[in-house]
Amino acid sequence: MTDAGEPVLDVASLRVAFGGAEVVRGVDLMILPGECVAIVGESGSGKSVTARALLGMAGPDSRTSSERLVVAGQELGAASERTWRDVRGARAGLILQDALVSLDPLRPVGREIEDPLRIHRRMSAAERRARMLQLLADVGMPDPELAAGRRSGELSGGLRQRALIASAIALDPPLLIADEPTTALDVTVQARILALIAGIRERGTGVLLISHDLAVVGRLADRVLVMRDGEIIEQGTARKVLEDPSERYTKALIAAVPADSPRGARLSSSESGIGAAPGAAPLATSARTPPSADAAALLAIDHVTKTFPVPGGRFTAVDDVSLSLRRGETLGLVGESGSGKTTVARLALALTPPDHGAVFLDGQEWSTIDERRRRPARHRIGAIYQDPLSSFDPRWSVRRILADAADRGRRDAPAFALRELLDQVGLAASVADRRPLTLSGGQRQRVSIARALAASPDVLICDEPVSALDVTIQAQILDLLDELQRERGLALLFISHDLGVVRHMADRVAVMRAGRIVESGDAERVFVRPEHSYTAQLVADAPRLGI
Amino acid sequence: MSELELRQTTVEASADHLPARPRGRMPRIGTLLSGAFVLFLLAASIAPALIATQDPNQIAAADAFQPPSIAHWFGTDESGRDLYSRVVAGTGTSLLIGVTATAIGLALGLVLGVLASFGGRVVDFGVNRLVEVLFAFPGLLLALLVIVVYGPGPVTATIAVGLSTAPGYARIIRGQLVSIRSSQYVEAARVLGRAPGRILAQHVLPNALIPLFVLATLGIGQAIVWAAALSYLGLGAQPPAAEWGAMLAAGRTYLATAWWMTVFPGLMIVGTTIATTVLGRAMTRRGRSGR
Amino acid sequence: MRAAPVTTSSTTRRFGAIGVALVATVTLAGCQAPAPEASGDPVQGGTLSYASGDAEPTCLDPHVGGNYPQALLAGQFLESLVSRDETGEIIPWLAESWTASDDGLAWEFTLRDDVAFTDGAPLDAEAVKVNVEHLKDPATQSSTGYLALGKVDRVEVVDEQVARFVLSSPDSALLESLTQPWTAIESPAGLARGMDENCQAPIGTGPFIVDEWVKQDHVSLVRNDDYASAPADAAHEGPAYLEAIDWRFVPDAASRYAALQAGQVDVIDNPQPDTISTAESNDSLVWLDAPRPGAANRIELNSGQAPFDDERVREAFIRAVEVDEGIESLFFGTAERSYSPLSSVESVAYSDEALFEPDLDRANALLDEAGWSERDADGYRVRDGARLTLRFPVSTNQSIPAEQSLFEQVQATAKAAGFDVVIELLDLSSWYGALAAHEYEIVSAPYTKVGPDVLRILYHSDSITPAPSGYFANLSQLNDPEVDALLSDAAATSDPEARAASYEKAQRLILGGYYLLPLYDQQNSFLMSTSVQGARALPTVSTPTFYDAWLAG
Amino acid sequence: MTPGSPADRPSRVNGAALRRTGLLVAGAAFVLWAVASLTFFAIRLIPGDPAQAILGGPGSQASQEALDQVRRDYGLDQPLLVQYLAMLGRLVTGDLGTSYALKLPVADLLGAQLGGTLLLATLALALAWLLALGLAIWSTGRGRVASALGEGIEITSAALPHFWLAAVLIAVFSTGLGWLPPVATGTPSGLVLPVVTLAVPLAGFLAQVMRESLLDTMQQPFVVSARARGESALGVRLRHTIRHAALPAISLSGWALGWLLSGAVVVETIFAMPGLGRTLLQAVTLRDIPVVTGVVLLVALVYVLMTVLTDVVSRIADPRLRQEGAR
Repeated sequence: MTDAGEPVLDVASLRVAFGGAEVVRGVDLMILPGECVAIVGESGSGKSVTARALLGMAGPDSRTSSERLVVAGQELGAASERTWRDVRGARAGLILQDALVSLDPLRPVGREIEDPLRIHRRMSAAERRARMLQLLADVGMPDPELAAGRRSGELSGGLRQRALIASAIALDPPLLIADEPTTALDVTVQARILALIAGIRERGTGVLLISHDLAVVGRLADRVLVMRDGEIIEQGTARKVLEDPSERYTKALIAAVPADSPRGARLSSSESGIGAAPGAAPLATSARTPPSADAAALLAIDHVTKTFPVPGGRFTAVDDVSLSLRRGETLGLVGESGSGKTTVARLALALTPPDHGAVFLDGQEWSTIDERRRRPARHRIGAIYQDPLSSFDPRWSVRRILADAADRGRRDAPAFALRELLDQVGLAASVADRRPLTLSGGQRQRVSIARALAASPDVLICDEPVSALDVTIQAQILDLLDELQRERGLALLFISHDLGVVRHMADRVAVMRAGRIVESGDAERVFVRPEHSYTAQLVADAPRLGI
Repeated sequence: MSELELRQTTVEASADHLPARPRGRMPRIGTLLSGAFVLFLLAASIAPALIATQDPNQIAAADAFQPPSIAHWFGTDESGRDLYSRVVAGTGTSLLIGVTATAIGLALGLVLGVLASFGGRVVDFGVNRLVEVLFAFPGLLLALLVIVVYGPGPVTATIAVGLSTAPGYARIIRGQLVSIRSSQYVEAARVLGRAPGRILAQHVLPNALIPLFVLATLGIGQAIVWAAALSYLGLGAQPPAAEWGAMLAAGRTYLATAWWMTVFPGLMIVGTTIATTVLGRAMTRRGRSGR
Repeated sequence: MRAAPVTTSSTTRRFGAIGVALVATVTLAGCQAPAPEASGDPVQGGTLSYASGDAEPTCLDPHVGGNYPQALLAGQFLESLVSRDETGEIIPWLAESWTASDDGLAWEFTLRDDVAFTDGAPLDAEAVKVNVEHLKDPATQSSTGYLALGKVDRVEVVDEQVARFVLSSPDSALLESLTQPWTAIESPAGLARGMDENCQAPIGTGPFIVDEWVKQDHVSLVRNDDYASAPADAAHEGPAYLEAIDWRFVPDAASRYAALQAGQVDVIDNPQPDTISTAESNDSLVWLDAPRPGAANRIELNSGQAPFDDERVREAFIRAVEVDEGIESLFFGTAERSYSPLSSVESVAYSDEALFEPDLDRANALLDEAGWSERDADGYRVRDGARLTLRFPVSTNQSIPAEQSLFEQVQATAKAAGFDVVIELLDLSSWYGALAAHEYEIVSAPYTKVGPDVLRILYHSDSITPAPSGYFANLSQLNDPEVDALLSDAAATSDPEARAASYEKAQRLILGGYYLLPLYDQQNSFLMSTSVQGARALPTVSTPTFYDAWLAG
Repeated sequence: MTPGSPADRPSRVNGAALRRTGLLVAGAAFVLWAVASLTFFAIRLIPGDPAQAILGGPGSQASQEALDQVRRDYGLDQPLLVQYLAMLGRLVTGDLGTSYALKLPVADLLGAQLGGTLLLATLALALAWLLALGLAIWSTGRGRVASALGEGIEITSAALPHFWLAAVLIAVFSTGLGWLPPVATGTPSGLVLPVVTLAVPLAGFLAQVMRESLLDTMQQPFVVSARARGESALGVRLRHTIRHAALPAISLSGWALGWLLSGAVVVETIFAMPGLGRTLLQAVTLRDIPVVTGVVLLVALVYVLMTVLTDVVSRIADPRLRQEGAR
């Protein structure tokens, strides 16, 4: 144990380079026992490399240098691999993003937790096992005995993340590095894991938290460092940085978080790469006119049930779900993973037929008719996916993708206006001849939106359209969708696990759980005064800015 | 074959955590050398006369079993023929055997694979069983059976080798087609209201077929090796055809006195296999990073 | 086997041990460079390891079918009524003496009275009768033995030790036929077990007994401790020196030689010619050259159909082809060019070198004369739009690589005269199929038989008529009444001189008609480690015998 | 989507396992039937008369009576369909018929040969695995030189024709150094060269697959986790990546066995070993139809068993597959 005053981590001028490219450029960092310091930044900012460099694991072809690198009292500036191995696990633990892949999927989690004990301590197998079970109990694993024998794939996301934490704190290291520890988790689970990490910090462990999510950081961190292009551009107490940032970039980051931004407010600035300051200019285009409540439903999902065969019976993915979507309206559909959201999307797109109930498009039978008859009307309902890249034929250029989408097979199809389309989604004409693989994540999603628009749809089904994107990019895409809806009167079915995003986007919200709609209604009402306990839990667990 | 599947399952989630890992790869020089060697082979098959130094079938019993020299770069064989010229002359035959056998295997595999993935459940089941049955005949046994029925010779050997590779290709092609058919871009095309025929022509077939060319380059070398094995068993090419396998088999009997008769044709087979494999892998890598 | 003659008669059956040891040594040396003398006294015991490159027999009983691989093995555990010595003289073996009736239709063989089969049963006239009946029974599926005894009608038991062969017509080749392993005498009780069992381990009177046959691997032979029936030209009496023979099947020639070099085996057969020449310069290896009797290795020209129905075309081919250099280089001087249809082992073999003098000009002239005067773009002769194509089926099971290479040289040299020789490498079944369908113009088919009567089988017009299987032995399809008459006369006459004269005349006609291109004797070589002493080839069908052999330390 | 809680999974696994087993058995039976039928009819296409094959091949001068006799004895005078059904009937009772050439029950004959070939193939498979794993582990994650060298060795090994490799090995280790016998006589030392000959090219293939998956595994987050616990590079390989690298190679083992049996034809001939490959080659030459059919069936059976075994081993090595079965 280090005493309270001595820092568990003291780094000065840390630099990491790959080949000629320096990705971490002179980072200074100090963490005291019981302190939680967060590094926030977007992908490519160098935050993960920094975290790994602190364990001497920056990568095979990397060069790391520092003026000072002290972990738990040990200087590691020129440490050998052997020395590093003694530090890792014993003086510093690491938690990675998704325990499904961060724990060896072929080994029981118990073995993974025993590993640091085996490596660093002389203990009998029985002692190790006892300690391992104790650790599992400590991280709140129900039935540690049973869990110890399971592999990561056999545990739920929250439980395996707990197991991963247990393996990182097995030797009670003074420093715990948590790299995006909750990113792939549902909000309720996320809240519990954050609480667990907070508890570890309480016991005197210094925590370095790496995250892209300002809301997560806000909950846990004492101090926040904002990283961009390999440099710390701003740092201070969490309150100071989140509530009163001094750097433009930090301001943009915070503004881009949709959670508390009102419906229709702009999240991004027009400057590329940097979000706008909070409360920036309202959208330039025509003001939003909420759809009238009694307009006829454009898309109606009527008591739809969908089951899938599983060994020994059928699994009900969607259970008696009814939804309706009017022109110009955004219907948010929230729920945790596995709740049946995506199946609803597929039913709406008539990619899979319902077992019971029906889907109607503009009052016409949609799900029950023959595919041949449906095909001519398919252009009216478009889709945007979470991973746009996999939705593009890998051989096709942007031009070909859009040209193909614009062509409805009609002889009198209007001449294809590529430039106009690209312009609408905010892409330069030069991307037309590139393949999506060579584009950035945000550009890909814009192409995906352009493809949907090319067919002139009335309805857009957006299935987690921004979950894979950085927050500033997410802001731009959300703004774009908002804008397009306004211009074209599109109806959006907006599916997301992120309550903040849905709250920002949706006029009405439906909350799904285990295949059923547990609550639906006006977005503000649902978020402010949830009626169903599950919704209330979701809202309470959702991380938000501010402390 | 499983390489393809592996690549598809690679978790991409980790991509953003670490800087791009420099993949272990043959140095570019290996690819270049392989390319040069394949060019030499192509030249030798198209215009052997330009590259050979002598008539490959010119018998000079008095010159038999000459070791490599200035006059005979690779030495001479048991009938005094110039080994270098025979190796060059044999390039066309051997490559033809390798390419044709692979083409036969691919064509059959394609038919079976397409049937399996588009013919509906019953056909899929039937084709899968058929592929399994074909798999149950190990390559050379199948080849032997074909040879028993149709007699030995280069044509039969080629067909036999091709046939024995077909089930492997069929499986890969079926897997490709199935995964492409369930891919999101095919779904995206359905959402746009594209008819199945158009989806097949525009998305499924092109994306399934392109990796096959790479697969084919990897298969050619192996086809040559197996055809050589049939020649060794006396069931392959006929004299005086200068086929590498036949030359190698002939040379092996004189291993005690004339090592060069075994070494040079053997080097050609091994070299060709290596070169095609290296090129095939380079193409796979390019294809992968281009996606 | 070109060693000093050994005087043999039915009365001087036994030799002094020392004298014969010398003879055996000379025999062993063959025609090669000085071989180590058989030194010291024979050593008792030990296991000799033999690696055979011949096909593994499908049945160890040489009565069934009847091929050379069977003969190789059967020579170790079965014995015949008579044998043959170096000079071609018939000598006693299981039969002590024999007499023929004046009309040549009845032969009486007096058996030795001190011989028993290894199952304990005595060798008697009844056993001989049973064996001949076994050979002639279709159910036995005998081919070689059946043909050899084609003129034997029946065997009568005169008394316990005397068996009378009753013939349907005189057969001067009967004794020669009876020397062959394919007509060896087996235990009647053994034969009575039925083919399945008898094939696994036939019971004979030989110096060794079949102990075990592991298919695709080896046959274990153990010494017959009660052995007492050595042939008249053997070097010693009583049981063999060796305790056992481990007879392995090693089909790959290079592996076989490597095994001999590594000392893993003591004797190999069918060595590659280049390894023979290497072995000659190697002090630890000895070459035993034992050409097979019967026909020489030759290329037969199918005179039964165009283009070789024209003698001019046949002569043109023979004049065009050059094989001397090829034989020299491919066989490394281990094979001698032959100009006779018969093996050099046969005393009546007649050679005429002048007929086979290569002469390309003459070949071209003959072809022009025969109407094959034009050549196509590839340089091959054509007549009426048809190419002068010669199909040449080659059996990969019967032709060693050197021979196949020689055929390639035949192909290459024949091209100069405009012949398009198409070599087709075939497995044995396909090869026979091609012959049966007459899909050949030239072919090489070895034929082993003791004595010049092989000429009747190969060149008598009766042999053009195929057996039910489609097989026929007269592959040149020579159909000449004069040859037929000469061969029939020779077979019927008992006068050795008249017989020899008939055979010579027949050979002159056969050679003079350009029906065949003799190459060399049927190669039959063995390489042995110098530790193997006293081994020799039987002068019957040249199979090795290890009765007199021992392993020197 | 994981239906149900982990607790109620076992019963479903059992149900699924039962169903899987049923399917496997039915599939195996189908494959064997199809192989037998295909072989039966393919062999009827072979030119030549089976009766002659029985009487020692077409070179024999069997009489008409003998041929007729044999045709009656072996039922060759029956219509094809009757012969086919008779064959199936015999197969069901485990009777593979009698060899035409050796006049022995095929089952006995092959029973004696199977052991040698399986031993050879199994040892070669094991050695190939060892070599491939060793090479893959040695050559990955050590920089470009080791990687290029490893790749070079793999590709070269995979390109070596068996008979050529065998010749070189004999020349070096038997004739040259005198360490190992060139002919396998049943002793352990005699097995070394044949096993190495078979294993090296296969190891080349396996190593390619293993290294590819090793490379992919080495960049998985769980490897980072393991190293962050202080695991050494070797420890990471031994405890984590090997198993992942082995998975695709395990699923290739069925194919590998077939490949080895093909190679066995050549290797058994060169090293003069008893075995199925040589038996088949001989049977093909002699047109010994019952033996050919028997070998093909036996090999198919071995293949089918190997497929099942591969499946089981994969499931043991990769628990994720077991779960999928339950979905």
